[in-house]
Amino acid sequence: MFVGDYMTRHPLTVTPDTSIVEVQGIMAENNIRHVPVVEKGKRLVGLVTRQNLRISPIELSSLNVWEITRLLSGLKVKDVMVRGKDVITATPDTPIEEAARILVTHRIGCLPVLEEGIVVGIITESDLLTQLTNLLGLQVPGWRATIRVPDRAGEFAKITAAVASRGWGIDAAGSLPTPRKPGYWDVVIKISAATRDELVAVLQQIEGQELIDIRATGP
Amino acid sequence: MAKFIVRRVLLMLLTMLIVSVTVFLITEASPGNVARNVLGIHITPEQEASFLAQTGLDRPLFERYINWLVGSDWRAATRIGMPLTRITTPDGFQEWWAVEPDGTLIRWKLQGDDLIAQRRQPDGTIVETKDNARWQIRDPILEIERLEALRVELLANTYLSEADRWAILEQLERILQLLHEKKERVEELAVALEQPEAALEALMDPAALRRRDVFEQAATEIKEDEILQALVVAQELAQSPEGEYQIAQLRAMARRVAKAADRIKTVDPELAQQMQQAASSLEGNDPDTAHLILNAASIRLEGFMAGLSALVPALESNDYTRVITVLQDMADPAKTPLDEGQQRILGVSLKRVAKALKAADAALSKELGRAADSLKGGDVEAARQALAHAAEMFAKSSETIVRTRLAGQARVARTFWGVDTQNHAVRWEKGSGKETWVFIVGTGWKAFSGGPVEYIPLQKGLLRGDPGMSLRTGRPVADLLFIRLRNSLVLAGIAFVVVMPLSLLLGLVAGLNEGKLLDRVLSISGMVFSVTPEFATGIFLILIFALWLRWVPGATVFGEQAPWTRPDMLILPVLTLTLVELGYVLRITRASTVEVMKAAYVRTAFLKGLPYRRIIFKHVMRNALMAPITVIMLHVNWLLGGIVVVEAIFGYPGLGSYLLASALFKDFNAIEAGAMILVAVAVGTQLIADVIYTFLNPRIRYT
Amino acid sequence: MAAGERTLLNTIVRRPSRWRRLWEGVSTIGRSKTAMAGLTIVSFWFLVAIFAPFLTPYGPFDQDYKLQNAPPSAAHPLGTDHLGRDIWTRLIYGARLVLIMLPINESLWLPGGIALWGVFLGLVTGSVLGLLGGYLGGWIDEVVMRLLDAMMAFPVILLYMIIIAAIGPSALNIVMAIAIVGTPGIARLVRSLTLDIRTRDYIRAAEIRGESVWYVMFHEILPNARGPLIVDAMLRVGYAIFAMGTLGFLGLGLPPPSPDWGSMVAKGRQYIMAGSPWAALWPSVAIASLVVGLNLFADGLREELARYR
Amino acid sequence: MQTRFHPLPPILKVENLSISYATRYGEVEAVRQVSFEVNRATTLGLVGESGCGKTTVAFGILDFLGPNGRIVEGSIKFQGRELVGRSEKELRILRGDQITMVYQDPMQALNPSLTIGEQLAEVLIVHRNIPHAEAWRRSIEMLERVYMPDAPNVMKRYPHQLSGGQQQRVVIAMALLNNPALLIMDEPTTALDVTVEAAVLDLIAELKRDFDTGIIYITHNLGVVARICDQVAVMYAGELVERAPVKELFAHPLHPYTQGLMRCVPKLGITKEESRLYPIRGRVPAPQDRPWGACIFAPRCDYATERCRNERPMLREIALGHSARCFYAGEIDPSAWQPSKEIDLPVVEPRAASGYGTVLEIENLKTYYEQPSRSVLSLFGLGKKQHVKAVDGVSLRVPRGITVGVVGESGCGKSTLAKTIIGLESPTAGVLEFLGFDISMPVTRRDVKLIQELQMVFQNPDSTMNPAYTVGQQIARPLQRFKTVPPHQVYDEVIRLLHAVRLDPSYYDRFPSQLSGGEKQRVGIARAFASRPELVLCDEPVSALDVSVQAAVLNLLLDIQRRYGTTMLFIAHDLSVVRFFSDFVAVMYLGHIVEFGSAEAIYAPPYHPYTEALLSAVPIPDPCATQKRIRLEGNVPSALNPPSGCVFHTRCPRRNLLLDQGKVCEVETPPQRYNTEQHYILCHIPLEELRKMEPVITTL
Repeated sequence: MFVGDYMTRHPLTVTPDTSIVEVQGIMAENNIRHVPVVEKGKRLVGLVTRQNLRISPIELSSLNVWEITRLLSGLKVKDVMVRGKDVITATPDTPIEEAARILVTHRIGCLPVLEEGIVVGIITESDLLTQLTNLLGLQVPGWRATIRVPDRAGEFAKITAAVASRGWGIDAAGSLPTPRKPGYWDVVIKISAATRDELVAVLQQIEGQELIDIRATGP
Repeated sequence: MAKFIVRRVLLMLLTMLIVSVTVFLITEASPGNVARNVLGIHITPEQEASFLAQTGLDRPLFERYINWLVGSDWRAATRIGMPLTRITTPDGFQEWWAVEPDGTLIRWKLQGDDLIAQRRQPDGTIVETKDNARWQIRDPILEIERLEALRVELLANTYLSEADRWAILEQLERILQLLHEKKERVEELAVALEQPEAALEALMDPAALRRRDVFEQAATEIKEDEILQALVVAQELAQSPEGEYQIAQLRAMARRVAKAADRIKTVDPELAQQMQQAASSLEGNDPDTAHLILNAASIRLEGFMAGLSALVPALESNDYTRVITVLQDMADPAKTPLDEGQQRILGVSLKRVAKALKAADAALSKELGRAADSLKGGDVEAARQALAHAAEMFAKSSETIVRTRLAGQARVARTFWGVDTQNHAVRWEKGSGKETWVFIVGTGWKAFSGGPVEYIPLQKGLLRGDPGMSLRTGRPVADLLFIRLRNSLVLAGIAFVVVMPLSLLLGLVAGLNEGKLLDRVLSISGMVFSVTPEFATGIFLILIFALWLRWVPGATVFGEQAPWTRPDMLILPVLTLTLVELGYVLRITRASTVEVMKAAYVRTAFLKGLPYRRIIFKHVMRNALMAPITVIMLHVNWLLGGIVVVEAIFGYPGLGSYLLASALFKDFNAIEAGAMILVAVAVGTQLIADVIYTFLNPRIRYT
Repeated sequence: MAAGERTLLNTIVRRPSRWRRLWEGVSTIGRSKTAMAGLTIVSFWFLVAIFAPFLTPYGPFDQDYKLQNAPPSAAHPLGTDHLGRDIWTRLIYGARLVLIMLPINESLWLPGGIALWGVFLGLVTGSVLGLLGGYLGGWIDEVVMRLLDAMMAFPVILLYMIIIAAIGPSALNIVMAIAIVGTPGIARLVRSLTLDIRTRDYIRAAEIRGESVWYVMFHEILPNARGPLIVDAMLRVGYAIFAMGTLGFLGLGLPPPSPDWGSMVAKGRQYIMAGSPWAALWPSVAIASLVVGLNLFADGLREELARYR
Repeated sequence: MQTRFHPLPPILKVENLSISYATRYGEVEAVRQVSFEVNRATTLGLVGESGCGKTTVAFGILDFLGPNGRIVEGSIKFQGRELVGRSEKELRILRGDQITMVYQDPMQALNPSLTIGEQLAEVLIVHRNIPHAEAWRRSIEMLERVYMPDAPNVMKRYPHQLSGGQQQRVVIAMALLNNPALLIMDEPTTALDVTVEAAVLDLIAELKRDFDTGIIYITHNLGVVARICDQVAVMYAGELVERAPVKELFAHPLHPYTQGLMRCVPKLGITKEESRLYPIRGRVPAPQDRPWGACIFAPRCDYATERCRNERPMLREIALGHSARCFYAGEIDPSAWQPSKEIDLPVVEPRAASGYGTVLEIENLKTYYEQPSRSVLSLFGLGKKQHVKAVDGVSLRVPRGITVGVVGESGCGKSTLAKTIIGLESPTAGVLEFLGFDISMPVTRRDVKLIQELQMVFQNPDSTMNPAYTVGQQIARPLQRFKTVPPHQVYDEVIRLLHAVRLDPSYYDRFPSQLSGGEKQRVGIARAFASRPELVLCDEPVSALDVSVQAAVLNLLLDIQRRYGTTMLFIAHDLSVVRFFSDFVAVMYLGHIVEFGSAEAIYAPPYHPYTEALLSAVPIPDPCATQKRIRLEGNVPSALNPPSGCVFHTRCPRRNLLLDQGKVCEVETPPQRYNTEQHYILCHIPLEELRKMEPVITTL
């Protein structure tokens, strides 16, 4: 689970000399919010986001409409972008959770992915959230079961053993410490090969664990 | 690669062999006669035959080719029975010598009836000794045949008195008898023959021999006659290829022509004026104009002068029958029609002849004098009668000469193979009475009764580094050839250095701009330059730069100097050569570039997003230049052709003009050597081109 | 309806007839400015050559001793040479020798000039050699190629010089020399074309019909080598004129007093520095223009043909 | 590919693209209002016959149309940004970096005088500005990525030192070096052998997955489309006539042209008795002859109405993601289609190879070529002589009246075999008898009667006819030469033959340059049959033709063969065509026939391992069919120095079926194992083992 596997390859890029009007158009048309700025050789020199393009009304209020037009048409990406050294980047071998941490801690929406200084992709909040859904198996139809287990070694193995004994496979799995209940973890598994009743029967039999929720999810 | 080069070198040798044979065959097919070219048009058949023998040209083709290729000295050495060697004297001449068993260098010459041996001492001096012991009696059977024939001639001869006839015949019979008896024992025969031959000696008249000398002297004097000289000069010029003179030669010729003009001023002022004009042309380094004028003059002179000039060799050779014929021809109005001016000139000339002959034959001289006077007085009829009379008289007075000659012939011939002083292996023969003509440097042609009768010209052969003698100059071909080659290489080299980068660049530029105006201008002007013959380009350039703008000289005159001493004279020749080649290479480069630009891999390069310059320099150029570079090398042949023409236009003393002159002269040793050099250059450059090509084109390198 | 479609299809498929193709060929030439310029020059010389006697009051050998090396005037539009002969007259009679008549001896002449005959004979021998070498291959090819290599290795001018010096400068001999010198180049061209054409399937088809070697060479291969050969021949006529001029200039051309252009230049050259350049200039211009014209024509033709291939 | 919430915009969006060229007929539109999209990690197949403007579209995307071409209208949006009207400089930055291309003929596309390494590295150096050593290293990595053996060494070689398959790998590596967003492939496998093609197609599929690259794949081969494309766009005469996902297209072709194309292609596994090929009548109109304001396909369409001829249909979506440019799309039922009377269909009945006697008898035939040695010694006739063993011990018996197909990769000796039989090459050894007469001599020394009985149809339509003569003259020549008919009847006979090959008598006076490829091939057939031969060799007669023409020519050949009762030897590399056309099939490898049998027997187990590999490589025009994936390694070994024992052992994927892991194959020549009387396999593996193999192709 590295950035390289989940990033968007061939991201749309612009050059520092692109006019911001054009960038705005590109963003709107392709419904994206972040565009890496590259120079010759796909080397990253900056990043433009929708925020960068927003011009505060105060700045404009003193200008008449012609001056605004001229100002806007003259503005280039390099005038508004986040400069290269300020752009936080990832590499294809960054783990995705690390990427997510960076996004969260810096409160930013995307990470350009660089390989030897060359932009090879971009990973955004939505890419990561997509992977969260994949992690928990939203993209496959089947049964999503939430099981609360004690924080002890070997508890997860019990679940897998129970499932495996019936010849089913776990399509996706994830676990988090139970919120507001220390000492327990909530495990989410996704199974598609069983019927609801079979699954409930098996999971309920596991000692010391509690089946909290079971529901059908899918795309 | 090794295989490739070995193969090409073998092919090159094969090609050169084929070419040398071809040139030999072509020159052999030539109807023109080298002897006439060398000796002038008035030579006698005997002189011609002798010349051909001395130069080895009478030999069969195959033998000549072998001589040329691998030399003739080894064949000559077996005849002579001694090894032969070639040395170079301190003053630069090459001499052939036979080597005696003790290592002494030896060669021979004939002085009167004596064989003289020259021995070269270690310090280079030459010691002469009589060496008559080497004479051998020729095959008696052949001698019998010859003497039988002589007997028939003796009986038929009408110029001899009966007494003389019988005296000679008597001795002849005795000699024949001795020959019949002792033909098996040659040594004895020599002793036995002494007596009858001594008797024949008595029949020979020393005075007659002396008169012979006077005749020759007279001939020499007549030859110095300016009018005749004017004719000779004119004919020399008419025959020699144009643009082939050193300045010194031109000056000397101008003096001769001027002198001749001066001499005939009183006789034929119009003609004198023309010749004066010719002389000034010669002074002004314009032999061609002079040639034209003299040609006209010689036509004017020719009618009767032909007879007069025929008189010279006839007198020279003591050929009384021919002297008679010439005189009779002059007397015959049908054979020598004369207009008024010509009568006057002939009168003056005959006077001169009469004066020259006075010492030798007073009566004859007087009669000729009378003819001259009559001509002066305008009485052509009387003159003709006098001439006819002179012919008659001359016939009578030649009896002693005839007797002396026949007595000389009635002896048994001796023979000897050796090396002469003219670098031939020679078989001398004395006593057969046969006259042989020998060309002696500084003297000219001389007839000898008894002398060399068979020649093997000595040469080492091309394969051993000896291209032979030039017939035109009488010097070894190699001497001049390499100087001329150097001059041509200078010219071609400069042109090449100018042409190559420029034309490749322009061609590339034109090709990259295919279809645009720049391309049109470049390729059409390139085409115009490349297809306009060099001489036309040269003429245009001379008109513009030499005549109109007067920036540079319109001709090159180097004399013996190296061409780079006068760079201003090189400008026009180089420019002419450059323009022609430039257009050609430009066109090839353009075509090749256009083709490469259409190649799929150039499309690939564009679609790889490479910058234009990188595409041109990395992808296009190497592939586009592959064709032109090899084609240029193949084009060296054309370049050589251009050089010949350019050298002819500007009178540049290069290999091309040398070859042209040699070709016109049929100086085939020079042609062969030149052809070999040119072919070696052409094939050699092709080989280089192929090697370059393999390095440019990796496909060939690895397959 | 089906029939209607057929005709529609036929109109699409219908291609021009033979005449139409010829006309297209001619109009192709017309499209090329280069070719037209060349054609104009060449036609000019052909026309003056054909109508030479009607275009001048003089004969080519008429001399006027009073007017030597005269500059252009009304009587002599291009001036006179050193013997007082009219240069224009000699030029147009010279064009006859080049283009329309080949004198065999004093009374007999063949139609077609020296240059044309030379190239034609070269074409015949070159084609035969090239076809033999290219089609039969093997040792025949090897022999032919070695022979041609040797001839090609011979500097052209030297070959001319030796041939003419050897067989003497007459019109027929110059034709021979041009043919001999041209042969290797033509043979190589034909050979390379043959090598290409002989890989085609229709040659296979003829071979498996058991056709004779001669049939394949002359009926199957040669007609398809026509196009490049014609263009090449045109260029070669240019080179032949070039060569004729050069030979004349070097004193190896037609014996005087023939109005040979090259010899005219050679004679006229002697009077350039004396201030009368006309006798050298005009024949130079004539040769240059005719050769350039032929090349322009051939080039334009080749380009137009290549463009729509 | 992982799934996403938000669908990403397409990499390339082409809308209403029209491209025209300036020609002698004026401005001619080669591509007219083409629209399509290419998504990430998907392959769009651009299909159509030659001359339909596929390549023009490809070059149009890169605006590389040459001096006389230009984009008339339309938009090309690459990653949301308009490409039309961009400056050359901006395009240059995109080319080779974001958009790359792979070409049909890799040999031509690589610069012959630069090493592979230089050509690869410069892409990186120019677009990435990195040092040479670094670029070199990355190029090697990329070569390894495309499974190029011995990559570091390949970098130092020149293009001509690589085989065709390797060259194509280099070109693909070059295209992928900069990790492009869009890859355009213009018939990248057309020039390759079927086995190499299969490997390259596998590679392309893998790379698409790994690089998330959008691919435009241009081809005329429906089998290739079925194998690797996700989306298909069908082009006809410069227009896009149908667009659909691949399975949808093959299952429900909507446009009559697409339907017609599918009917033209022989299906592997179906014999001529079971199936028919229905050619589309007419031919693709030249760009200058295309009608405006009408359906462009109307002249060739069986469903065309007055409306089609007067109004131009627009591309409209019929089903989800499935569009067609036809007024009646969706209404036409392909299964109800009936061939129109204008198409000639041969009557085919099954035939057995017995009873009629033998026409051609080949026994242990060997044809070797001498190869000059490279050493200096060879100049003097010394040195060891080497032989190319093009045909090395072939035995074959061709019974009267049937068709024997010969298949194999290029270089397997099938053409040499044909040349030897026809007499263009002399056999080195062996027996060659035709109608009982010895014909092991060159054609020139054969009896004219025998020559007449043995004729040939050639591959390349452009060179099959002599451009200097008219059609009539060329057909008449064999008639005159063999005196098939009296001289005064030659003209009538030529007309009769023209009729036989479905050509109008007006063709008599036409020159080859006025004919299309299919028409030339028809004339070639008429010429071959003019002498009424007993045996006709067909050397790849349809491989250079478009599918619809191919179908027509195949039908014609079948028809003529039936009428004249001619025996045929049919040489081809396309297994489906051979299967369709032949009664018996011989599979050749390196000068040997490794398997021989009736067509049905060859295409079902037991297989020779080579046959099996060939079959698994054939692209099948059916995206739902499954095919075993057997790939041969390496290249065909040189015939100069063929492997010992079984010639196939160096590449045999089945050697492990033997107990000793195939040691015996390296030493001993394999035995002929007879499956049935008329089916043998040349292999060490026992027939029982071979019979256990599963069929290569299973159709759902």
